[in-house]
Amino acid sequence: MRYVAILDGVEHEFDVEQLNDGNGWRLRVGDHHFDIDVRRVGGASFSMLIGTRSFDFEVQRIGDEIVIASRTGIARVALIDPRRAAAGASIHAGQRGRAEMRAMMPGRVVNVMVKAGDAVEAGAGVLVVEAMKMENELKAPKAGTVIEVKVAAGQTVEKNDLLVIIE
Amino acid sequence: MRYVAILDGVEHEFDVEQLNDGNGWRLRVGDHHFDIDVRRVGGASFSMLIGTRSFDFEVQRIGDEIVIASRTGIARVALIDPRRAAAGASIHAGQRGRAEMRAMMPGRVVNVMVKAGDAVEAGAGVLVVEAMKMENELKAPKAGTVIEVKVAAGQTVEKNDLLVIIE
Amino acid sequence: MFKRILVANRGEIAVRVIRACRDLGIETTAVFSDADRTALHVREADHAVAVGPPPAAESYLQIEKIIAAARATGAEAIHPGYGFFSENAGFARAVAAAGLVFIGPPPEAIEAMGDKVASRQLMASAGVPVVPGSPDVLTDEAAVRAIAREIGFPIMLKASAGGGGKGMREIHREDEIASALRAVVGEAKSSFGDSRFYVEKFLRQPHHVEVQIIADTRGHTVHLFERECSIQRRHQKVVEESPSPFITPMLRKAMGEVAVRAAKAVGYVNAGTIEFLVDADRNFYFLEMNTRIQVEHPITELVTGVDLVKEQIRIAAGEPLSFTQRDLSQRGAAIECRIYAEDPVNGFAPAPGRIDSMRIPTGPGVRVDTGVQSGAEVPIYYDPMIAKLAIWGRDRAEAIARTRRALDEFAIVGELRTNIELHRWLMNHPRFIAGDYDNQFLENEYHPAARTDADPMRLAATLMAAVAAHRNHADTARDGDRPPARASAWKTAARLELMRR
Amino acid sequence: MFKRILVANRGEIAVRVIRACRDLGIETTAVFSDADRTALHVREADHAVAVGPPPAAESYLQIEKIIAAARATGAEAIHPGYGFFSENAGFARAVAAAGLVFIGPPPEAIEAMGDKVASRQLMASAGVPVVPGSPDVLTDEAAVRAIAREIGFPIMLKASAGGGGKGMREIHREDEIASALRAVVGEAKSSFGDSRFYVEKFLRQPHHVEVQIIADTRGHTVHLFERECSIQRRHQKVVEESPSPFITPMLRKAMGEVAVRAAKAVGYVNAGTIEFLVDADRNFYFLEMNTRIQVEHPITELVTGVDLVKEQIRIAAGEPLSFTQRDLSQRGAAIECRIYAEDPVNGFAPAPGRIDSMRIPTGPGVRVDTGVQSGAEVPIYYDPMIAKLAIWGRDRAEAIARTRRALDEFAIVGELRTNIELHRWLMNHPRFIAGDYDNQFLENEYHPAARTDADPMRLAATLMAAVAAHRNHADTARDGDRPPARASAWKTAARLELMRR
Repeated sequence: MRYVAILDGVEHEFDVEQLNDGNGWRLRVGDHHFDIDVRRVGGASFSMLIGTRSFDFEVQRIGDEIVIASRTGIARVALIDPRRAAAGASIHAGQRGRAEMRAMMPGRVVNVMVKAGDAVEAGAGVLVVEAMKMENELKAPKAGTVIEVKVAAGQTVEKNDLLVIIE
Repeated sequence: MRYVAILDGVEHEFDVEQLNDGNGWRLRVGDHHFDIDVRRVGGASFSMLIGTRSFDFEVQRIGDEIVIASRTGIARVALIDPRRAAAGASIHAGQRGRAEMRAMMPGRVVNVMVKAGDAVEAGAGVLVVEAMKMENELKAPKAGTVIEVKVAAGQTVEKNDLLVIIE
Repeated sequence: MFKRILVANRGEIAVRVIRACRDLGIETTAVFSDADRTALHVREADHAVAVGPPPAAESYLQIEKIIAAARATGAEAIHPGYGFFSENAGFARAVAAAGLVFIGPPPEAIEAMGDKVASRQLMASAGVPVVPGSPDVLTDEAAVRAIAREIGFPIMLKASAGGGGKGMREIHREDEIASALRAVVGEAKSSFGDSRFYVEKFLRQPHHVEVQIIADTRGHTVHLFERECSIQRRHQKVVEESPSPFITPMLRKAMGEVAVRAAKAVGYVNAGTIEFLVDADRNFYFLEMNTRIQVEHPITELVTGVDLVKEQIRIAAGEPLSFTQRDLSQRGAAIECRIYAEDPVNGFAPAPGRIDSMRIPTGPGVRVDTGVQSGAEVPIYYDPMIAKLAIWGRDRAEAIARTRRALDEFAIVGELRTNIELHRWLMNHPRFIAGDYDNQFLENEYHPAARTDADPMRLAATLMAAVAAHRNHADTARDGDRPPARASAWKTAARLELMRR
Repeated sequence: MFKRILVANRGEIAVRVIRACRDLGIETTAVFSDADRTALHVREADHAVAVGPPPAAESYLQIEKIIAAARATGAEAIHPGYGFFSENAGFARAVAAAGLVFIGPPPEAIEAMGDKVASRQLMASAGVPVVPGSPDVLTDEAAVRAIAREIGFPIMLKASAGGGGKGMREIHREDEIASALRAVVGEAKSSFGDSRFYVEKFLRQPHHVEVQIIADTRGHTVHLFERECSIQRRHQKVVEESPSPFITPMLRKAMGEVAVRAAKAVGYVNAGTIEFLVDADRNFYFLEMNTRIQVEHPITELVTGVDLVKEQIRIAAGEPLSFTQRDLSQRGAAIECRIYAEDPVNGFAPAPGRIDSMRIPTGPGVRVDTGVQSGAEVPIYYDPMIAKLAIWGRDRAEAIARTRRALDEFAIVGELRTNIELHRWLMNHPRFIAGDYDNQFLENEYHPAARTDADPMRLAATLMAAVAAHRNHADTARDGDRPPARASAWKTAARLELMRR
């Protein structure tokens, strides 16, 4: 099966094929191929050998990403089935010029400094959210007009909740 | 539901009823009752509060037993449904006087010192099994006659494999 | 000695105190909010009592509920940990009034050091050097302007009741005063219930060095040397080490003696920390005293061999210190990395959530203190620190190497994000390795870089994702809705060959 | 310094060596049998090479395969760990012949000390006291009888190539000689490929005390004090501690000096251990030299602060020792508990199998070295030791208390059984606490007792089982086929009240 993986904003395209013994996989990238051996150790732990190179991973699906923890850090990989990707490529086209400010973490809105119709400069303070005992001021990502304020002071928000729309 | 639990060879009989919130349970033993709160923490870990007493358990089903690891040690509990227990109570009656020697661990049979028809004394060496680099001599649990020898020297055995029958 | 102690805290410090109690043969009572029913401190304690809804103000900060929990479970003493009630004289008095023992300093010492302005005045009169600033608390913006004009920018605006990096802002220009004041007053009110503030001269690029002291009820006060705490972001410590690579033996001795003098000046009993700012010329100034056990106490334990929490409990039970100043020495070097549930790449924003799996490093020189485990939920209501990695080495170079190794073994996977990569970056930074840093280092130097995809481990991780997806019948492939990506770096075959090396 | 090292071992010692390499910035190659594909040492290494089927003789003991693996992955040196090839002079020579470095002593020193009879002779001539026994190897049962009549029963029958508790039996009566001889010859042949044997006088209730030595290629040889290893069962060490509570400062000095003399007598280089028997009058006798790193090296690391495995690698790279005798001292006390996959209740029979979940203790003073994790399978082919718990305390009492605490936190659940309860029993035994034990202690004192069901934790565990069964729709209840049980102890309501305390 062909995959396109996005890691750190870079696309990698390759074919993956499971070999007969169940643990072996063949990976093809252009003219190159690698034989890899993958074993589940228990829970979310996997051991992978590529030739003699040994890799130890904790693998978890988090939202749209596959999160892989290894000795040198955490990689967040998004996988795309290229046959479907073409169809969905322009979903965001209609949102050009529109900025949605979303909560980066769960917390409580402490202060809202703008209302619908206000003009804001890029970088201007828009609202203050308290999370884990720290107040964080969220700033306008671009200059524009506030289209809608979705929250009020005192309100609790979840991660990714829409807070303010600027256009 | 009523349970009979066997812990360290002692029977405990009690009723367990799940309360409405899903985490609470009511335990009745004779005229006494305890309200307990049980939460799964993740994997095989559970936290239990009985009143203010806090217990932390790792719970695993191993064979016929439920194995519970706690701070003061590992408890192996066998549960019996009393309605069925009565029917099964005499299963072993026909085996009185017969001793089955089984492998306590996986290993390799190094030496067999008896053959069918031999008379053995209690405590006499019957066979030698090597496991994890140590040779272990298995001794006759009772005096009697060797009915059958199920293994030969050099053979690999799994845990609980039947080795020798003495009657 | 006590038979049972209530631990009025949560997270790693509650677990740490429970361990000290167990070492002493003392039983423990944990308290927990509804968000912490299955937290590690509840599971490790012998008893546990629910004290209210998730917000700390409604549970962990309810004096009556905590004292009632102690009474209900027969606890004779209360250890406050750090944060929460640890520097609250009112709580200490309420504990005593209930006939229980507060494991910490006398309420008078908490009060004397808790008010940052009063303590500055007290320390100055005891001959302890202090940073120039407002002689008294200020009440309005105008007063801040006035003192700023007098001592000059930059200044630090600080909550009088503050501590632990909360309720403080640095101000570089007059037009920043208004918003800084609003933030400080807000945080001070919500965190400490006291909105007073004052101003200090902001020293440029100083070192933050603190001295651990401990005193018993028999009049013995000793110090346990220094901790270097200059690796900070937003005035929160991130990495500490002991000994400080910046401090000379002479300076160490002088600071230790001043710290003991400062503690004696307030009739201090139990464990405490005198925080100093040390400027580039190695002048040192009293900053504040923390009248409690510190987050970073393990590195002092590693180099001195003393169990500070056990010693706290012994002192509270009326026992004398189990050592004298002469018994103490620093052996080797220790480093602590605070693991926060936060996203360094995203402005250090808190990033709490579920921990699906957590692998804790072990082996030579490695100590981990944590309040979480696989399956735990890091709640949004409390401090984002989830673990402390404390490493000992025969010398600083060995400690750094072991810290690197332990960070590599530390795997935390789940909804949350952590700052482990920040620590990896730091342990490989030439200036940190050389011991050449001040308290601006992290903010000036740390720019989360885009990872190079030439790292074979990350290429392999990408393959792992594909195999994992394939194992799950390819149902993890997502379609559309993706940010624009650069073209494949793998088309350069040379990079792939990295994996064969 | 080396760029990459092959670790010719498995389990916790392979992981330990990999950690030392990582601390030194050296890459590693692991080797693995088919039974160890997902073992921790494979996962922690940078490279890993399959070397054959599960039996060690077909994989880990294949000289050509190991050397080929080193060549294939560009490793420049080989660390043998303990067991396997660690005391095999032929392997050391083959490594050198392949142009690689063997991280261990010269083959001549291995040979001189590997033959127990020759080493006794050598030590005696160097002025090191030895236990009375046969002056040479014996070849038949008659010779054993003859020497036994000369020195008197009891005697120890030992494989000449033996070590690590394998290939030895004690003999108390003449009619035990035949079966003991069969067992020793069998084990010696299968474990060492050398069936020669000899006899020593069996000292009654001696202490097993060993001295760690280390020597570089520049002629420096130092000792790192003693380890008390008398807690044994079937001649296998179970618990070790340093310092020994039995050894006086004068005796420590004398044994250290003799150990250095013994090492110099064989031109020893790298880490090694001189094992002594010490009788009740504190006379000490050379028992054998282990020409490798020992299982119990962590407790020496904890009290001296030296990383012995790193030092081994440095020495093999030609570097001088990083310390002198004068730099070394013992600080505090350390205890190691060996966690075996075995069943102490069932005659210490090996009890390998799958580990479903494993929680490793952490916190102050706790070090864990292990080669397994949750999900791992403990194979039947190798040593049953799965982990080592090494604890440091400021004094012996603190070390014992912390060991107790860490054992309480150590949870290993699965098919396998472990001896953790044996360690708990030991750490609470008045004679162990008093330091009053010899090498017969465990076998004389340990009788796995029926647990009292008055332990509230065990009552609660029973409830937990019922709740777990109920959660799974009661499908875990079994019927019939049960051993006869005593009547319920719970009918005594007073016992239930224990849970309310």
